[in-house]
Amino acid sequence: MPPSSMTLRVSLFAGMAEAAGRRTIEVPWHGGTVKDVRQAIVAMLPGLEPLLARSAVALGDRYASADEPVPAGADVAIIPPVSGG
Amino acid sequence: MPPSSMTLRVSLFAGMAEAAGRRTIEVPWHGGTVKDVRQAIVAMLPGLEPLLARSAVALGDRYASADEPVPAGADVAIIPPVSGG
Amino acid sequence: MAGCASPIAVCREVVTITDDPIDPTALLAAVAAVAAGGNVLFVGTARSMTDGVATTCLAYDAHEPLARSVLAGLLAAARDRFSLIACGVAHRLGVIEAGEASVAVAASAPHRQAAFEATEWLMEQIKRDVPIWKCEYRPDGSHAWVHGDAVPRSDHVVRAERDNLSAVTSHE
Amino acid sequence: MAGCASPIAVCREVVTITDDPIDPTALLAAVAAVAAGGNVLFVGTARSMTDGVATTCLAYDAHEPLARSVLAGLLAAARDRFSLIACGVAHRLGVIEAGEASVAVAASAPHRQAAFEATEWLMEQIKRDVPIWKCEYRPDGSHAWVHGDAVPRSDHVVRAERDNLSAVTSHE
Repeated sequence: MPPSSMTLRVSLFAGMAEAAGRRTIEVPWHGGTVKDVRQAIVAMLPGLEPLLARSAVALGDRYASADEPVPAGADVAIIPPVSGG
Repeated sequence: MPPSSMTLRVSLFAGMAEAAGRRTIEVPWHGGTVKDVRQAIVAMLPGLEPLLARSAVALGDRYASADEPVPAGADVAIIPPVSGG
Repeated sequence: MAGCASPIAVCREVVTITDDPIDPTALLAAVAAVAAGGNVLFVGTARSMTDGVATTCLAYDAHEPLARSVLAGLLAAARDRFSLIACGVAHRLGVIEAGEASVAVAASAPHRQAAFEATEWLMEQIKRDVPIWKCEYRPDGSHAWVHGDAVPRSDHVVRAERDNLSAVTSHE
Repeated sequence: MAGCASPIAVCREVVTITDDPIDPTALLAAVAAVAAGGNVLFVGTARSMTDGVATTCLAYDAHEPLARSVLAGLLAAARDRFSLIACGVAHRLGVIEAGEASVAVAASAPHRQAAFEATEWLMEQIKRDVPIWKCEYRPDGSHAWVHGDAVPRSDHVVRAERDNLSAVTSHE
């Protein structure tokens, strides 16, 4: 499967899932870092941009830094400002 | 009963009861204030003086001030520094 | 009787002084309210060691009527000062084994900060002014009543603090 | 694994994330120890009113694996930072009615101050960094997810704080 046909599954929560209308989105993915994931999401769903700008990104069960590489099969989640407690 | 034969019952607690060897003492009482109660106790049991100096005096269910008058039938208690909790 | 945090909550304070084991859960339930967002419970338990010295058990003595009166005043003061919905205290007397609870304090408020501050403040006041005393029993059979240096404060001072006047005026 | 407050206590932390009602008493029991003198329990409950607006119920969403991981890191950090004997947290997900508990945090320490500080600190961190979200339902049928402005912090930052290095370095 050539890289150009690959996609990345990204989990959404709370107000972000509501804004997107779903809890998981698939963005086109040619490889890159966490920063590139953000750009791919905004390119597909520009309406998420304001909340995304205030969100962290998680890979698996930990928060990721902006320059971390994200492989196509990664467990990616967008973490908007929290309100638990 | 002439004033000179009257006594005042004073309740003691914790280390002060232990130092006095009893939970209640009776001191001679010719009337006076809370300050006079202290002097009457020290006159009878000088060994209580160090702890008494750090103690408050209660009349019934409230702390008393030094110049309050103490009638012979009063419910008087010595309250050394506390350690509850 | 000013200072009730919410018109839909019943303002209330609970004082328990008992020779029986304390039930912290019941105290927490006693301060529960639908207007509450923050509920704090403190439970003081007898340590097996204090500053490197083993303690086999504790015994507590009290001037009960004065303790009830001072505690009621402190709870009313805390409710007003921290805009609590409810608060309560339970203190056990007599012999307490290591691990058992000697005291419990609970407070509820719309927000958590007030509940935390009130519970800490109440514990400080209890340890300073409520006529209850602890005796520590050691493994060698010796015992010692614990008396610090601070003269217990009169309720005049508590009242003054409640009214937000500046501190100590009437140390008897 | 430094920072156990007492050699006779078992160092432990408890994380519970559940759709069922929280049992605060069980959490308090889970942090009990004979070396403990101070035990603090915080219970956050759903208010019927928030800033004058009625709330019929709340619903909580979470990234559960990340929440568990961040909570475990926070509890370990609290244990070391405040020399706790034990600490624990329970968070409920799904629909919560007014008066029900959404979160409980408990901490035990030899002295009460550390237990108070740790419990308050944990609640602050939980509200700042743990991926759990609240939705408020109003009497008119409307609802709103609550999102503040603070970007949740990475575990890098939590680790740095745990090691007492100075603050924010790696906001992703």
